[in-house]
Amino acid sequence: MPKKSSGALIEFDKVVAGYTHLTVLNEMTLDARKGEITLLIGPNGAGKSTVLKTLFGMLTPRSGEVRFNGEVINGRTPRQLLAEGMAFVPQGRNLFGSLSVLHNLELGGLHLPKALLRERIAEVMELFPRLKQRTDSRAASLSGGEQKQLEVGRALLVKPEVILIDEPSIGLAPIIVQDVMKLLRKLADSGKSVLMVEQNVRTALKYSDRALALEMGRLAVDKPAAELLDDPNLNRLFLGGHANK
Amino acid sequence: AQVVELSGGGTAAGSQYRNGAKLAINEINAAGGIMGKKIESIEMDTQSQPAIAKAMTVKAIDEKVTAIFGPVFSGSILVSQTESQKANIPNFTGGEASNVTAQGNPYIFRSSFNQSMGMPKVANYMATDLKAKSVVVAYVNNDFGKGGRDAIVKELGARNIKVAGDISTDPGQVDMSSAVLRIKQANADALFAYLNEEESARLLKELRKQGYDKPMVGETTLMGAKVIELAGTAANGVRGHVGLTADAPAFKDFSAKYEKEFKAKPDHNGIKGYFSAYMLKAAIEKAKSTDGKAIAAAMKNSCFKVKDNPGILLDVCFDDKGDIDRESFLVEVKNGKQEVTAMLPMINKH
Amino acid sequence: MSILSVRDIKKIYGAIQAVGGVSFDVEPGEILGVIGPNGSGKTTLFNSILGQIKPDAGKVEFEGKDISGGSPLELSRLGVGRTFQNLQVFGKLSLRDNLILAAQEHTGTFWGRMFASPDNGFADRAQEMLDLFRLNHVADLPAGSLSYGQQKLVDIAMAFMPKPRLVLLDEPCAGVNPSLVDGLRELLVELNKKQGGSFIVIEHNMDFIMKLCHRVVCMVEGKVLAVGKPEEIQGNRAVLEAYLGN
Amino acid sequence: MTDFMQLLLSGVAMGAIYAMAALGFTLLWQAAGTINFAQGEFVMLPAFAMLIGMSMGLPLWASFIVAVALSILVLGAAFKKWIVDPMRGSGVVSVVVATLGLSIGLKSFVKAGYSAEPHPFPSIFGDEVFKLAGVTISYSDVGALVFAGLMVVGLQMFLNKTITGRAMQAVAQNTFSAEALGINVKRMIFYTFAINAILVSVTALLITPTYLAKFDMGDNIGLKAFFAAIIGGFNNSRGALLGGILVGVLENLAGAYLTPAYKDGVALVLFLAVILVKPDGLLGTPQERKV
Amino acid sequence: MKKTTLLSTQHLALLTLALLAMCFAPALLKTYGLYLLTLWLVYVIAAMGLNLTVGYAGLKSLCHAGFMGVGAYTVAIMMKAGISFWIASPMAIVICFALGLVIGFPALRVQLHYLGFATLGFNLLLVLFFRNEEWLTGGTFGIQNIKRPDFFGVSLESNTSFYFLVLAITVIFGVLLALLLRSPWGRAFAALRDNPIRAESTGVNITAYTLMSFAIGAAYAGIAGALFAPLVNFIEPAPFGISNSLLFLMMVVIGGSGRFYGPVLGAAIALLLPEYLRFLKDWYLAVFGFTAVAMMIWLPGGLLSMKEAWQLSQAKRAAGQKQIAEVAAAATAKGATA
Ligand SMILES: Nc1ncnc2c1ncn2[C@@H]1O[C@H](COP(=O)(O)OP(=O)(O)OP(=O)(O)O)[C@@H](O)[C@H]1O
Ligand SMILES: Nc1ncnc2c1ncn2[C@@H]1O[C@H](COP(=O)(O)OP(=O)(O)OP(=O)(O)O)[C@@H](O)[C@H]1O
Ligand SMILES: [Mg+2]
Ligand SMILES: [Mg+2]
Repeated sequence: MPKKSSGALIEFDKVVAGYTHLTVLNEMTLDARKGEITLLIGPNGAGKSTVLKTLFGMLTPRSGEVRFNGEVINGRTPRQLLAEGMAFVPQGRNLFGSLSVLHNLELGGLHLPKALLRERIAEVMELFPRLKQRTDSRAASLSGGEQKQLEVGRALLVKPEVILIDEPSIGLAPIIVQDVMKLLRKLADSGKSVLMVEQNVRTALKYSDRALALEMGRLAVDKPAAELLDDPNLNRLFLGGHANK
Repeated sequence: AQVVELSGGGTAAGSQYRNGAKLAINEINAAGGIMGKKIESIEMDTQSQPAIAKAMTVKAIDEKVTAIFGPVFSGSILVSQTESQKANIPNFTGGEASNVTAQGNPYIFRSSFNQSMGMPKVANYMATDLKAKSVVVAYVNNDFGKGGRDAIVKELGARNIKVAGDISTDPGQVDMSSAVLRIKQANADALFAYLNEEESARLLKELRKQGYDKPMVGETTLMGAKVIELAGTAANGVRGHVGLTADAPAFKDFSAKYEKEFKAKPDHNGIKGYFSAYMLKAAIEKAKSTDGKAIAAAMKNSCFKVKDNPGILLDVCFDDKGDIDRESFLVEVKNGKQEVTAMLPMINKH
Repeated sequence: MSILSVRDIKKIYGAIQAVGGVSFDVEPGEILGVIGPNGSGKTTLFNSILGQIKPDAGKVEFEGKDISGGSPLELSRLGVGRTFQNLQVFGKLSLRDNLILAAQEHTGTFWGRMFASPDNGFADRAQEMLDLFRLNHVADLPAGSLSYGQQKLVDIAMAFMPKPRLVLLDEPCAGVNPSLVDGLRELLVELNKKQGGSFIVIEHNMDFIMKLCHRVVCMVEGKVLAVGKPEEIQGNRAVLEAYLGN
Repeated sequence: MTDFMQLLLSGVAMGAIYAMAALGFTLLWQAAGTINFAQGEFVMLPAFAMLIGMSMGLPLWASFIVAVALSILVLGAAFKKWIVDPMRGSGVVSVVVATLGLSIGLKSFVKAGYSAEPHPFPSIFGDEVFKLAGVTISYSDVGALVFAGLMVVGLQMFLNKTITGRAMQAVAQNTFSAEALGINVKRMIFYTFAINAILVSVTALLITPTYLAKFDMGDNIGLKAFFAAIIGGFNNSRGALLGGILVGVLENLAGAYLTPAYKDGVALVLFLAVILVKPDGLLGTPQERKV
Repeated sequence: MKKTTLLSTQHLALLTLALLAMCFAPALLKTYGLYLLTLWLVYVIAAMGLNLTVGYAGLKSLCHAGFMGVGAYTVAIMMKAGISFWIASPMAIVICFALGLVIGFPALRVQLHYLGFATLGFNLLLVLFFRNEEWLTGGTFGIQNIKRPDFFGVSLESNTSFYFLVLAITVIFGVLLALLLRSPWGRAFAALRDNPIRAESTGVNITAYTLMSFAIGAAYAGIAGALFAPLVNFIEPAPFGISNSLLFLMMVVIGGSGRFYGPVLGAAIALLLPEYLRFLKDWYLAVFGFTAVAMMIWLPGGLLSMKEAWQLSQAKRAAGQKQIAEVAAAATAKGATA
């Protein structure tokens, strides 16, 4: 099996992974580079979220290698990866419902020094004014979009080296989507890396460096984002049928 | 076989009974058994549930036992005695409820007084010794307490003593303050309390706390060793009638042996178990047979003397229903000890 | 007569006025869009109309019948379907069962269903939906194990199973692949044309809303900021500022 | 009137006891999302540990310290490791049944291994009583109330005002995100059970003089404590105190002025009244928004 | 619903075999064994009912022993009054059904442990009623000498004939339950368990189904009680207390809640395992308790989940899936129901 490292930040080398009764990723090979926003797109059920979960140690690959900074990270736990500067914003609901907005944010930055944490929380509140208005409300009482804002804000608190973010635009108003994208862009420009899954493809492509399209657990397209945006076949990529037979 | 409560609500009583019987059986076997044969004993837990008691009884019968000891709880006996009756197997019980022997079962034998026989003695005591004109009755709301309450109320009525209050408590009740309050409010000449040991101890403590100063009278379970241990000084001054007490001279030896063996003081249930085993021995020896019919016949309407059968501890007589008669005691708790103040003779002259 | 008429709905949570007096009508065969910033009260409005929560004030009429205070159950029986912003599927049931379930209570009687055939006659319709949403290959998996987008599609399919006359969709496109978003739009248009079904759609996907809807309501801070044709709303300065950005 | 005050007071003292036991339930619910049907037995075990300690000649306070240490080890660490950890993610009902089995097991274990009989237990406050306006009060009544109050306030502060306390709640509400945020889930769960172990030890120390050390002493405590916890509000520690005292007082009043036969039903009737009017309990926060 | 046939051939064969074995069992057993077998069947009927309420409809009911008590007392009291068992037992079912409707009401307000304790409380009330209303229930003395019924003139007094009566009733009620679960009702119950909010907005009358699941479950307990009374010949409040309600829950969950044969196995474990452990003397209940804990740890989904649990562990090994993904799945499932 070839074990040549391309020098990319994140690499999947013929990774096979999936769930109890189902293999989702079939010898998936892909990579993401430092200082870039890498966009993962594909039909529903193609395995995009599975890629992120595998990367973040929530699924262990059955075969193949996952590398981070050139190091094989198969089998590491989320805690270890967090310590190495990776952060993950999963799809779906991931808040502590009966804790307040402020306390949810605090728990996102448990390991930051107190003063810094306060500063970062203030920054997040600035970015999402809606959260500021609801500082002391229980997270569960927020609207769908407010909850998403809180989740994204919570992950950004620690300014991770690599952020894995699964469909941040779900439920967000267009203005906020723009804000989040701009923020991610700013992070990438400052040398951090972003691996993003999005269905809101046209908007996301505008802010991304590279686009990877998945289809049935395989990498179908790997192109610079700008190129793909102009590709007349863009739509075809989404018609790619079912993830698994 | 011993079919007794080793778990569930009747655990404490059942364990005592079992221990007592075990002690006796070991002694008998050590001394060569009955008519030269060793006794084999099986222990079965009824979980204090009649349905299981029944299962255990039929299991014992399936295994062709000579006699069955227990259960102690009246409800369970009612079920198990129909089975043992069908199989012609003598059944010794520790239960006191009147209805146990009212079924006309020729194979049931008590090891303690029927409540309707013990209560007259208590009532007499309250009427003559205490000269009480009114009595407040506190009882535990289970078959044991309820049966005792019904019996005493009847006896008090017969002696023209007013029942000034009728207070029920729950099995396992922890807080006795409302019960004690009601007792005080009844303002009777004396209190008659008929509860299980644990609850008796709590009641006595609460009576002491609230400064109750009238005579406190009870039966076996109000002044047993366990109650005194649990209630401490609050038990002082309690008096009443007991059928069996580990503190009476006749039981001193037994007490010592029991404590040595089980690291705990025996109570009346322990004595009952011990007595039952020796009683069986006496009956078999009298009948010269291990056949159930013969054993039962040997016991009905007959008396057994301690001088012939030391293990039975006191002279006893059975009537035709299986009710037991023997001497009993008036006792009072003084300085944390039960003292026997008087011996009461058997009710009927046999 | 309008199919749905909403009058002065109010809902207050402590210090927050989630919905502050919203009124509008939906004409038969109309597709109405509802847009607005996060937390502007859109979902709360839906929940108030559908009886999922009890509004503090207001009146709702469906086909001329007062349904204020009605339960979600009654509305469903009357022919009003809905989808949810958050995933709401029957996670342990198979996808097919999810679909059948969504329709089975709409025919026969309560006691009759005790003796009815297991699928109550909806197997074919369920199959139709599975084909339509390209979910055939996962039809017998528990719905809880599907991907986010797939679950979202199940939710939408469920709303259409009993052939409702009015459907309230809460962000149907969120997390759904763009190709299916187009398909969904075509489906809605077709249902609307053929069967005259009416829809109210909450969406943050402007492309979808503007192409699909006959009329759009923009809410801000629990109040209606603007109502009008998609073009009008798109050009409305206030809407641009509060919601769309540029 | 004196009678009434006497009842009220005894009720409050009893209620404080219920509250202490209820506190454990609310803790495990808030911080571990678990319901422990063996909580009564968790109180019984330290009681016996202290009893054994004293029978070996240790003074009460030393036995208490030993009991606390043992509790943390057995009811904290071992319970977490062997029961809670393997059962994470298997649903509340399975955990409930496991703790039911544990309750049967522990009871029978103590019965078979120690004794089936009740044993007296000394009170740290002694047996003395004093009179106030005609009402007899014992020092242990007052002590129980004070301790219960302190424990409730302490726990409430810890859970809501410290970041560790909130992290513990976070773990109970959403283990997945807690893990994704780098919260040390296992440690938080251990804290929860260790605190519970201390709680039950203190409870045992305070209530055993009244309840008596007996293998099945947990039955009664467990049930009443549950009702108390729900009446007060399961997701609020202060609720446990309020609920406990309400149950204690009303039980006493019903026992004295209504019918003692249905005294045990009082907690239940109160409970039903509360959940029908305010399903989250008197002090509980409302449920989360549903859709 | 993929299956078109009612039962697979394999299933049918096993079932026939089991039934045959049950028919020949009395020939091989002594009184004790037969009694235990009959008691087990009675518990199976009750546990099947609870499985409907708890396992299929997801409502945590802890009043089952209480319902069984109502059934038992109904039959006992009516038979004492000279009314035939064949009238008394349908009455027991009807009364329990009605009581189930009443006790189901809190389930419309509260869920999960709240509901569990509301129903536990009802059980407590029922026991207090049995104990205190002596005029009707015999109070703590109970009701004695309950006769076993005749069947068209044939006495079922003997242990064997009564066993066959109970067996026949168990099979009939088992089949009825299976049919119910196959009908749209079965799916509606599952919807109730999975996501009541979604269920209501798809037209599922959650009020009606909640109450029915309670009432039908209670009716099963009622018939179990109606058989229990003549089986033991004696009833008193104790067997209908909360500890037995908890034991019923244990049966359902240990066997496999929401699985048809779960209660059959669960009742066997809860009733027969302690019997087999009796050779341990004083320790047998302790061992039983700890065994139950171990079983739940090993198979949280109940014994019948053994096959799946094994497949799962194999598949998991193959897929290299971690615990945490399970947690994630659980979280999404919870998110979907919350
Ligand atoms: N927890 C799970 N258990 C079992 N199967 C799962 C689980 N999660 C996802 N799957 C399956 O794995 C496949 C890929 O899912 P994944 O979530 O990676 O898709 P996705 O590309 O993120 O889709 P979407 O755009 O809808 O979010 C799907 O077919 C889905 O059914
Ligand atoms: N149960 C509740 N308790 C407290 N506040 C609530 C509750 N439900 C909604 N809110 C508040 O009401 C406001 C409106 O919420 P709603 O969900 O209707 O917004 P929305 O327009 O649907 O937003 P989004 O686009 O983000 O979904 C929000 O600020 C929300 O926090
Ligand atoms: Mg995804
Ligand atoms: Mg919304």
